[in-house]
This record gives sequence, C-alpha cells and structure tokens, in this order.
Amino acid sequence: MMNTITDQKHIMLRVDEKRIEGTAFATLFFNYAMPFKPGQFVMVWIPGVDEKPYTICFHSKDRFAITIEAKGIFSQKAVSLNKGDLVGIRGPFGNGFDIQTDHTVAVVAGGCGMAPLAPLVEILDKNTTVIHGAKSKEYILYPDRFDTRRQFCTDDGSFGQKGLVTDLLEKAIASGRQFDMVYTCGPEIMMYHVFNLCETHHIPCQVSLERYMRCGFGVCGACVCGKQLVCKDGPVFGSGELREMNDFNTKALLKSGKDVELSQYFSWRCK
Amino acid sequence: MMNTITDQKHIMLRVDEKRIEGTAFATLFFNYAMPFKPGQFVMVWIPGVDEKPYTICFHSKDRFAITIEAKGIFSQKAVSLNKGDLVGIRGPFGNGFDIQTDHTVAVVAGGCGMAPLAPLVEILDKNTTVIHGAKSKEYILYPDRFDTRRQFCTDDGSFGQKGLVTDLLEKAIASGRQFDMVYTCGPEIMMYHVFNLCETHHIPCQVSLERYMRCGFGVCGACVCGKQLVCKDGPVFGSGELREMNDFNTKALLKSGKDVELSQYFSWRCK
Amino acid sequence: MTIQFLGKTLKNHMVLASGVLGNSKEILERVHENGCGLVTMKSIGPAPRDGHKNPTVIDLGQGMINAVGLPSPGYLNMENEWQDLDERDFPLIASVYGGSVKEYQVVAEFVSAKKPDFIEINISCPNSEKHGMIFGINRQSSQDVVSAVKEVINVPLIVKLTPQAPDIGDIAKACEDAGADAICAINTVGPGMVIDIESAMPVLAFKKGGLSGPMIKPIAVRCVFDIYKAVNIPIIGLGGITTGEDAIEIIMAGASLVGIGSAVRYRGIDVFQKVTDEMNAWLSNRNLSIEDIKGAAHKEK
Amino acid sequence: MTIQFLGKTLKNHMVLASGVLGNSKEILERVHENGCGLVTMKSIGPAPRDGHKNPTVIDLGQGMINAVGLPSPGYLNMENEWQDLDERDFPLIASVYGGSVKEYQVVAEFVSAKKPDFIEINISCPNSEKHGMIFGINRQSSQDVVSAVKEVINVPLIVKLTPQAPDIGDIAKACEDAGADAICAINTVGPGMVIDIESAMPVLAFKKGGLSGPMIKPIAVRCVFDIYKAVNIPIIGLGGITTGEDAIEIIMAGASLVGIGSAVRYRGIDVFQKVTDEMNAWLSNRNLSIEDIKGAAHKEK
Ligand SMILES: Cc1cc2nc3c(=O)[nH]c(=O)nc-3n(C[C@H](O)[C@H](O)[C@H](O)COP(=O)(O)OP(=O)(O)OC[C@H]3O[C@@H](n4cnc5c(N)ncnc54)[C@H](O)[C@@H]3O)c2cc1C
Ligand SMILES: Cc1cc2nc3c(=O)[nH]c(=O)nc-3n(C[C@H](O)[C@H](O)[C@H](O)COP(=O)(O)OP(=O)(O)OC[C@H]3O[C@@H](n4cnc5c(N)ncnc54)[C@H](O)[C@@H]3O)c2cc1C
Ligand SMILES: Cc1cc2nc3c(=O)[nH]c(=O)nc-3n(C[C@H](O)[C@H](O)[C@H](O)COP(=O)(O)O)c2cc1C
Ligand SMILES: Cc1cc2nc3c(=O)[nH]c(=O)nc-3n(C[C@H](O)[C@H](O)[C@H](O)COP(=O)(O)O)c2cc1C
Ligand code: FES
Ligand code: FES
Repeated sequence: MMNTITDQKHIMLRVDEKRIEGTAFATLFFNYAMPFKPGQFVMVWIPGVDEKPYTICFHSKDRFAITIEAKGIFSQKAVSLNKGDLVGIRGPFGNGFDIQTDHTVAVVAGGCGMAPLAPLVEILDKNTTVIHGAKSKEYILYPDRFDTRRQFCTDDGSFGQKGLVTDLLEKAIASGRQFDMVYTCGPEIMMYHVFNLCETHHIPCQVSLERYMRCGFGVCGACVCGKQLVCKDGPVFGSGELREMNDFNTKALLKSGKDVELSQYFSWRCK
Repeated sequence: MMNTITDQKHIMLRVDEKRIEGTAFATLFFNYAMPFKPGQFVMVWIPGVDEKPYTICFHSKDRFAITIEAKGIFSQKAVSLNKGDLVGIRGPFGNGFDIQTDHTVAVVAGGCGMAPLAPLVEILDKNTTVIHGAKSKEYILYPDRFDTRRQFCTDDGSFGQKGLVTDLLEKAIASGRQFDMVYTCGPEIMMYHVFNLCETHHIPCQVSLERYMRCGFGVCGACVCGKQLVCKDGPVFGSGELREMNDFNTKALLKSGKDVELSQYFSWRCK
Repeated sequence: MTIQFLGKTLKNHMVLASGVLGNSKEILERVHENGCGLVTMKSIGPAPRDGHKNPTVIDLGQGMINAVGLPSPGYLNMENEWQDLDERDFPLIASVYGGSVKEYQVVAEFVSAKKPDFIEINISCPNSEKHGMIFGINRQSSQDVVSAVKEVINVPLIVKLTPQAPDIGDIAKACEDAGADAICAINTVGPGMVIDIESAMPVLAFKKGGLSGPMIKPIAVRCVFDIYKAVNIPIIGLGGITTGEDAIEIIMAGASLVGIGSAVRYRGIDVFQKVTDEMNAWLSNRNLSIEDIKGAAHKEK
Repeated sequence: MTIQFLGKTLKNHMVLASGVLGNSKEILERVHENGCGLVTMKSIGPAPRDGHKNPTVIDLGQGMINAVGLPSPGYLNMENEWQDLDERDFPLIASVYGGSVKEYQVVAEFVSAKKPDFIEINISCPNSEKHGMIFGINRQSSQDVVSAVKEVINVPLIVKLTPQAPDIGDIAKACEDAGADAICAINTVGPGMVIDIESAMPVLAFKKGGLSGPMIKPIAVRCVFDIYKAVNIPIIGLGGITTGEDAIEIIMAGASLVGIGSAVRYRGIDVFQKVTDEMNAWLSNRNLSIEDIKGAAHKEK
C-alpha cells in the first residue's frame, strides 16, 4: 500500500526555450522526461510569486511545454520568464482525455483552450474535424502547429469565419457528419454550449474544466465542481458526469471558498 | 538512495513449537520466512519484559528458531514461553560468518556458542572437525542435531573428554591437520584462547562476540568493542579485526555505558 | 451496525478531518457515501479570508506539508452552503476558528443556529499569523475559548488540539473542565519548512506549514494516549491514519472515532470504506470488537 | 581546506550528533576518520543511570523512534574514557545533562576540566522523566541553566534545543543573552508512540520516544530558520540530514555546521564523508561556497 505514496515535491527546471505566440500567449519549453497523457496538467511555481495549474500543451520523450495567456499577476510574470529562469513543476496531475482514435471525432477549441487539445489533435486521425475559435486573430493559438485542417472563427471576424465555434459545430453536424465524440476546451460558457449541442444530438462529449487549485491532488477541496474534484477526477469530464454537475457553467469557489456565479469567478483577480 | 531505508519494526510472531534441550536450554521455533546467513541474529521482544539479541540457530525457507540459555530475568522468561505466545522479532542483523566450504576448517563451540555454529556445521563438509565443549553434560547443546562427527569435552568430564576445547583444538593441530579456518563461539575467554592458538599456528579465525545491545543496527553505540560495533560490523569478527581489538577479552560497556572488565560485565545482572 | 457518538447515530467510526474536501455539501456527501460516518466542514472564520498564496500544499512522500492559511468566506457569507447543508442526510461537524475569544464565540453562536450536529473549535492551526494554535498551547486560553463557546451553542462541542502543546493531556483536561464534550487530536505537526535549494526559497509561500500524513502518526498516537489518560470525554483520533491497522492503533491509544485527512491523497476518496473494511476484518479475525480494544494500550501487562 | 568554529579548527562542517556512536574514544575516532569534523560524546549525567529497558530504538523506515533514556556512567565514573580522550587528535564536544540547574553546573564544571573542545548542554531530551526537555521549553529555565553553566566552564558553550518549544527562536535568544556561544538544534521530535496492535503494547519499554531521521527534517529546517532570525551566534543544524542536499537545505536555513545522527543507520558510518562530498559537488557545480548559501533562504526575493 505504502508504495503508492509518491513524492510530489517540485522538480526545479530552467526554461529551455520561450516562444512568443502572437501578442497574447507565450510557450515555455522544459527539458524533462515528464510522464503524460493529453489533458493532464502541472502546477507551475515561480519562486517568490505564486503557483498555478497549466496544461501540458506539448510533449515528447524528454521535453514538454506549457502555453500561458497573459491575464493577471501570475500569468503576466510567467510570460515574461526567459530562457534559463528557474521554475518549480509538480505533476502531472489529473486524468487526461479518454482517447478514441478509431472513431469520427470532433475537437472544438476556444482561445487558450487549444493548449490541452493540441497534443490530442496530433494523436488523432488527420481527417478529424477541428473547430478553432477565439475573440480575434491574436488569440488563435498555434495557427500553424499541425497539419490537420482546421475551421477557424473569431468573434470579430479578424480570422476565419465571423462567429462562434458552436455555429461551426452545428453546421458540421447538420452537414451529416456522424461524430462519436466531441472534445472541447475553452471558456466554460462555450464548453457548456458545446455540451448542450452534443446532448441534443446524442453525441458523447469531453470537456476540460478550470477551477482555482491549491494541492492539485485531491485533498484540499479548493477545486470542487459539484461533487467532482477538478484536479483529481478531472480536469476532463465526460457527458455522464456533466449531466449531474449542477455547478457546470453556474458556480465556482473563490480562493476564500466562497461560492459565486461563474461570471464573478472569472472577473476575480488574484492579489 | 532513500530506498536503502528499511522498516525494521518488530514483526509479531507466535511461538510455533518449543523444544526443551536438556535442563539448560530451550529452543523456540517460529513460522516465518526470515532472510538469513549463519551468524546473524535477531532482536527478540517479549512485550512487557525486555528485548535482547539471539542468534538464529535453525533456519529453513519458512521457519527459524532461537535457542535460549536460562540465565537472568529475560532469558528465564524466554525459556518459559509456550506455543502460541506472542513475541516481537526485529532483524536479521549483523554480518554472518564468512563461509569457506572448500577448505579444511574447524568449528569450536563452547556451551550456548553452538547456537550460531550449528547452521554453519550443517552447511560445511561432513568431515569438518567439530570440537564441542561445555561446563558439564547438560550444557552440551544439540547433542544429536547433525551427523558431522564431534569431539566432545566438559569441564567436569561428565560428557566426552574432561578438559577444554583448546586442548582438543591443539591436539588436532598437533596431529597434523592443516586448518584453513577456525570458527568459534562460546565464552569470550574461550574464544580468546582459541584465537591465540590460531595466531600461534597462523590459522585465520572467526569469532562471534556478544555485547549489550539496544538498536541492533549500528546507531546507539551500546555494543562498541574497540572501534567495532558488534551489532553491525559483527557479531562475527576475523583475525585482522581481532588483532586490533584491545577490548577483546578485556573490556565491555555496561548498560549505563560504563566500561568495565569483562569479568564484571559477565557477572552483571539486568534489573 | 451503527454507533452512538454524543447522542448522534453514525454509520461507522470514520471522520473526515477538517480542511480536507470540506468545501461544499456535495463533496461532503460524496465523502459520506464513500464510507465516512461523520464529516467535517472546512474551518469557518470570522471574516472573509483568502488564505495564503500558493504553493500551499506539498506532498513530501511520507506525508505532506500545508499552509493553506485558513481561507474562509467568513461566517456571514455562507448562506448558499448552509441552505444546501440543511437538506443533508449525513451527520456534520462545523469547524470554527477566530482571532480572539470573542470571535470564536460570535462565529460559533451563528454557526450553532445552522444546526450542524457538532461544532468543533480549531484552537490548533499553525498556519495563520494570529489564529488558532496560539490558543491551544496554553491552558488558560484554551479554557477561555471553550467556556465562551460552550455558553452560546446548542450542539455538542469538540475541541481540536495541537501536538505542539507542551502537555496536551493537561490542555485536554482544561477543555473538559470548561465544558468540552469531546477532543479531536491532532491538528498538523510542527510547523515545518521545506526549502528548495535551487532557488534558496521556502517552498510554501507562507514559508512554514503543518505536517500531516503517515510521518506524524507516532505523534498522533502519543497525543491520544496522553489525552485518554487525562480526560473522560471521547476522543476523535487523527494524524496519519491511512490503513485499518493504523485505525486500530489509535483506538488502542484511546480514540473513540478515527479521523482521516491526508490519506485521501494516498488511497483515494474511498479510503474511509477501505479503512473501515480493514478494521472490521482485523477485528473479526480475532473475535474482537472496537469496545474490546479501545484504550487497550493503557493496560499494564 | 579547514574551517573555524568558535576559535577551533575543524576539517569540515560535519558534526556527529550526541547519543549516536558516542560511547568511547575509539568509536568517536572512527567517526572522525570517516569524514566527521566534530564529534559529540553521548550525554553525560550527574549519576550512574542505566537508561530504559529495551526496546529503546526502533526504525520506522522514514526515521526512527528512541527512548534510550539518557544512560550514563555518571560524570564521576568515566576516568578511563577521559584518559583515552586526552590523547585524541580530533575536536570533541562533551554533552551534559542534569535534573536541576545545580546538577547541570556541577557536571559541566567537572567535564570542563577534562578539556573537551566544547561543552553542549542537552536541555531538550524527551526521553527521561525529569531531565532535559523540561528546561528547554521554557525561556526562564533555559536561561538559568545557561548562565549557571557558563559561569563555571572554560570552553565554549553550545546549547541543544528541543523543537517542542512553543517559540524556539525566543528560547535561543534567551540562551544567547545568557552567554551561550552556539545553538544546536534540534533534538528529537515529539515524543511519539508506536503501539504494537497484536499485543496492544507500546513498542518502546518507556512507551514514548523521540523521533529522528528523514521524517523530522522539515521541523529541523523550520527551527534553524527561526533561530537564525533570532540570534547572532552560530547554529549546528541537525535533524534528518541524510544527503548533501539536505545539508545544503539546513545551511540555507541558517546552520553553520551540520549534525548527523540517524543517517548513520541509513547510509553507514561513512555518511559524513558522503554528505561532505555531495555538498561540495553541489556547491562547485554552481560555483558557490558555504558562505554564499548560509542563511540564503532568509533573503526576500
Ligand atoms: C487544469 C487547469 C489548466 C490550465 N491550463 C492553462 C493553460 O494551459 N494556459 C493558461 O494560460 N491558463 C491555464 N489555466 C489557468 C491558469 O491556471 C490561471 O488561472 C491563469 O493563467 C490566470 O492566472 P493569473 O494569476 O495570471 O490570473 P488572475 O489574476 O488569477 O486572474 C486573471 C484572470 O484570469 C481568469 N481566471 C482566473 N482563474 C481562472 C480560471 N481558473 N480559469 C479561467 N480563467 C481564470 C479570470 O478571468 C481573471 O480575470 C489552467 C487552469 C486550470 C485549472
Ligand atoms: C549477538 C548476540 C547473540 C546472542 N545469542 C544468544 C543465543 O543464541 N542464546 C542465548 O541464550 N543468548 C544469546 N545471547 C545473549 C542474550 O542476548 C542475553 O544476554 C542472555 O540471554 C542473558 O540475558 P538475561 O537478560 O536473561 O540475563 P542478564 O540478567 O542480563 O544476565 C544474566 C547473565 O547473562 C550473562 N550475560 C549478560 N549479558 C551477556 C552477554 N552480552 N553475553 C554473555 N553473557 C551475558 C551474564 O553472565 C549474566 O550473569 C546473544 C547475545 C548477543 C549480543
Ligand atoms: C490541506 C489541509 C488543510 C487543512 N485545513 C484544516 C482546517 O481548516 N482546520 C483544521 O482544524 N484542520 C485542518 N487541517 C488538519 C487536518 O484536519 C488534520 O488534523 C491533520 O491533517 C492530521 O490528519 P491527517 O494526517 O490524517 O491529514 C488541514 C490539513 C490539510 C492537509
Ligand atoms: C539513539 C539515539 C540516541 C540519542 N541520544 C541523545 C543524547 O544522549 N543526547 C542528545 O543530546 N541527543 C540525543 N539524541 C538526539 C540526536 O543527537 C539528534 O538530535 C536527533 O536524533 C536528530 O538528529 P538525526 O535526525 O540526524 O538523528 C539521540 C538520538 C538517537 C537516535
Ligand atoms: S486542488 Fe486541492 S482538491 Fe483539487
Ligand atoms: S546495538 Fe546499537 S550500535 Fe550496536
């Protein structure tokens, strides 16, 4: 029994390479053989600043990367890190996607939600339907990363079609494509609409959720969403779990543990 | 590195069988797969009484035994244990004998000193010279245990020849047997004389020492003998170590840590 | 087979430790469904408090270190949670902390009106600048908090103690004398500190944190042993309990119920059911009951 | 490369903890030969004392628990040992304990005349009914012992503290004010207790014992950190140090020298050389010296 106890202290790694991705994102590469399943995340500690969860967005035998969207204090600090800077990494945590390569699947990404989905797309069939939306052109993450064809859309029409990913997904379904699975990550409200669309059409769906995290391994309870722990039971959840998850697209806990509406949660800033 | 840390808490075992060996000894058998090299010992805890070191005197794949000579409080309690009684065992501790089966060796046992030597004799060639002495007949341990022929002697002549083991060893050497190794265990003064005889005749020698013990694994220092720790570096020591060991046959520490003459040490009683 | 504890019926001897998965009714319910007889809410404070910056919880392999820092919405900002909990069908401990005797009292009085089955006062948290532990290491201040709280609540009072107290038996006795109905021991040990040597920085943002999990079990067992000798009220024993054998050990030291926190990490959320099953198997193999072994380590042989 | 410590020259930063292999000149010499710059004798008491019955030391895997119980021949019964030690060619700490301020003073005065390089007073042992820890958890009694001893000895005075003190920094400061030349921290943690559930008996004959080894390192690091903030005298940091990286960590917390006890079990008697080599390799890879990293965890980034 005791051998299931694993030491999950930080490994200290230096940024090996930094890639600026448009104006909104930066990707940090680390040389380290990280165990990995697409959808898993790591806790990233910038000594003296804070520690936050980030999806593993690139993975090879001896290298991995995270992509950060500059938002609040921590993520701005993270995108300003440079080659050689020291960062603490704990993980990987969480369950990844349940991957079904032999089926007709769709991948629906919104903004930074492409980060966990990109390694998945790279595994899936080249004919997979990939729908990729964002506010505007600058928020389209990895526009050139893989050769699976993508349908792009932006809120302002600055790249691809003007409109929402759900419009494109609905059109794909209407056009007669029979999806066996839809993978999605992006703003929670977007994922909620994708999920509902899937429910309507009886398509199983997997979404990757975000909540404020502390431990990352299912002890502190900071990340509860309904009866689920996003860090340990998720961050990927399937249709069965989502149907019972009252908090999906409605409620989240702030750092204090106070439960608030999702809009309030996402407008909250770390101090 | 950390995997070298081994949990050495007691395993709790029930006495499976008790054999009375003459009037002086009792042997307790336990069903447990104990790792073992002849010469190693275990710490034996009788809950509510005390804990003391005992040599493993019998060993098979799933069974082992210790033989106890009734002396003070603890050993009297130990020989009065019965089938089903609960005992705590830690170990095995110490290094065993350095075994040279392909040589002409001699085994010299005094009293309870046969306990560590018996499993050794069982490994060695059937023609090995075995000299076995004791105060008197009742103190001859395992008179019938193995078929290697033994030369017996007692102080009072009640069994075998009247005299000391060193007399028999000297005679064997004088008769022209070329020993490559002498193994001995018994009262320290006896081992000291055996060692000296070996030195005179340039025969390497291994003796098994006893000192008061606490931890059994080389930390507390209770069992120091010269610069050696009897529990960890011993209990078996070879000629090279013995030559440098000023405390051999001269000095030992009492429970308090006070260093005393050996005679005082061996007349001391635990309270 | 149910058991009685301070007048309430519990399905078994397992208790969820405060601060672990205690953030909402739904997750508490899941813990209950996973074999936990009695669940504890995350400690509730007098005012909204974010707790410390991350890193706040680090797994060290033989246990963990945390300085979550008592985050709380504040007792006045939990209406949704109370409403949810009102419809619960499982027994509940509400844990309370304050920065002064008055604060403990105010929060506990308010919380008592929400009808948890028990109130626990956390006078033992090492991870705040001014809350908690400071009360639990001193006889007088422990007693002051207990009497003040006892006066204003209508449910049984459990006092959670710190192993850092110079004489935990003495503190427990003081709490009993002041009216405590049960003792919960222990809170986290230390505090400790882990320094990352590459950055030369303490790993926890708060620098220091409390230790929990397997490595603190010997301290928990000793504390429960000392408390059992000192008081007659029941003890919830916790600290490093991870297996059925661990549970047996702390019951032999004197615990009536067994708390589990960190082991959720090591064995999953169903650790409560696993430990209960292991305990029951151990007992029935030996034809023993919990009552036979409670405090058994105190008998001189 | 040698170093200076309170006016004496040491070959490196390693210190043998008291109570571990400190029973005779010959074994202390062997420890010194195995890479230990400064060795400590087993604590010396006012009267002959056998210590507790066995079991006294049990390995728990992540550390050990012991209640050896301060065995000592008594300071008046060690002439052979002093004679042997008189011819030593290694630096030596003599550790001293007592049951009262007067006893500490009498023993220390006598021992001082035997010319050890340093005297350490153990005001922190949890394993005796009336010696040791009782002094080290209280500011006033710590100060009383230190001043009384300081008055009568001719060698520098090291005070060994217990992590059980409610504010170890404060105790250290009191000792410094009373004349201590250095602090040694920490003694064993707890105490703890391990119960064998088959016999329902505490495994140690004394029932309770102090915890040492890897599992207490976070507490040792925190204590050294607190003491470093509180005093200007040097600190011997120990508690769970097992590798070169552990040594670096406690130096970053503020230690000047690094003590090792239990790790002798886990890595052998040459653990001192191993840790020194690992420390030096780590430092030279980074072009750093011990002085560069001492107390480094205190710098705000
Ligand atoms: C499992 C998981 C994986 C994640 N992966 C990534 C990733 O790959 N790339 C990435 O850039 N971020 C990712 N995040 C979000 C990341 O952890 C931070 O929340 C984000 O970088 C903002 O941090 P901040 O401290 O800079 O912002 P804060 O100051 O905390 O807040 C800034 C803004 O961030 C938004 N925000 C805060 N918390 C969240 C949240 N939990 N989810 C969504 N928005 C939030 C709010 O809209 C707020 O306005 C992930 C979160 C989780 C839980
Ligand atoms: C490595 C090792 C292996 C041992 N193996 C055995 C064994 O197989 N069988 C066995 O009967 N005993 C063995 N002993 C001795 C055993 O541990 C006890 O010391 C012995 O049983 C006496 O214990 P007691 O408490 O009853 O006696 P005590 O009350 O302590 O003393 C009774 C008498 O025992 C003698 N005695 C005490 N300590 C020692 C000692 N260290 N060596 C020799 N005599 C001592 C003294 O002469 C004393 O008069 C071994 C000791 C060691 C160190
Ligand atoms: C992440 C975490 C948060 C905790 N928060 C609290 C808390 O808010 N209130 C409290 O009384 N104890 C808190 N504790 C202490 C636990 O309730 C428990 O007393 C301690 O962890 C020992 O038990 P364990 O070893 O089973 O975890 C917390 C422990 C952990 C690990
Ligand atoms: C078996 C044993 C005996 C000890 N005896 C003493 C002692 O006599 N005096 C003392 O000051 N400390 C004593 N200690 C405490 C150690 O000196 C040390 O402070 C403690 O073990 C922490 O260090 P470690 O984790 O490296 O062992 C003893 C420790 C052990 C394990
Ligand atoms: S972050 Fe702690 S339980 Fe999920
Ligand atoms: S018995 Fe402890 S060192 Fe040998």
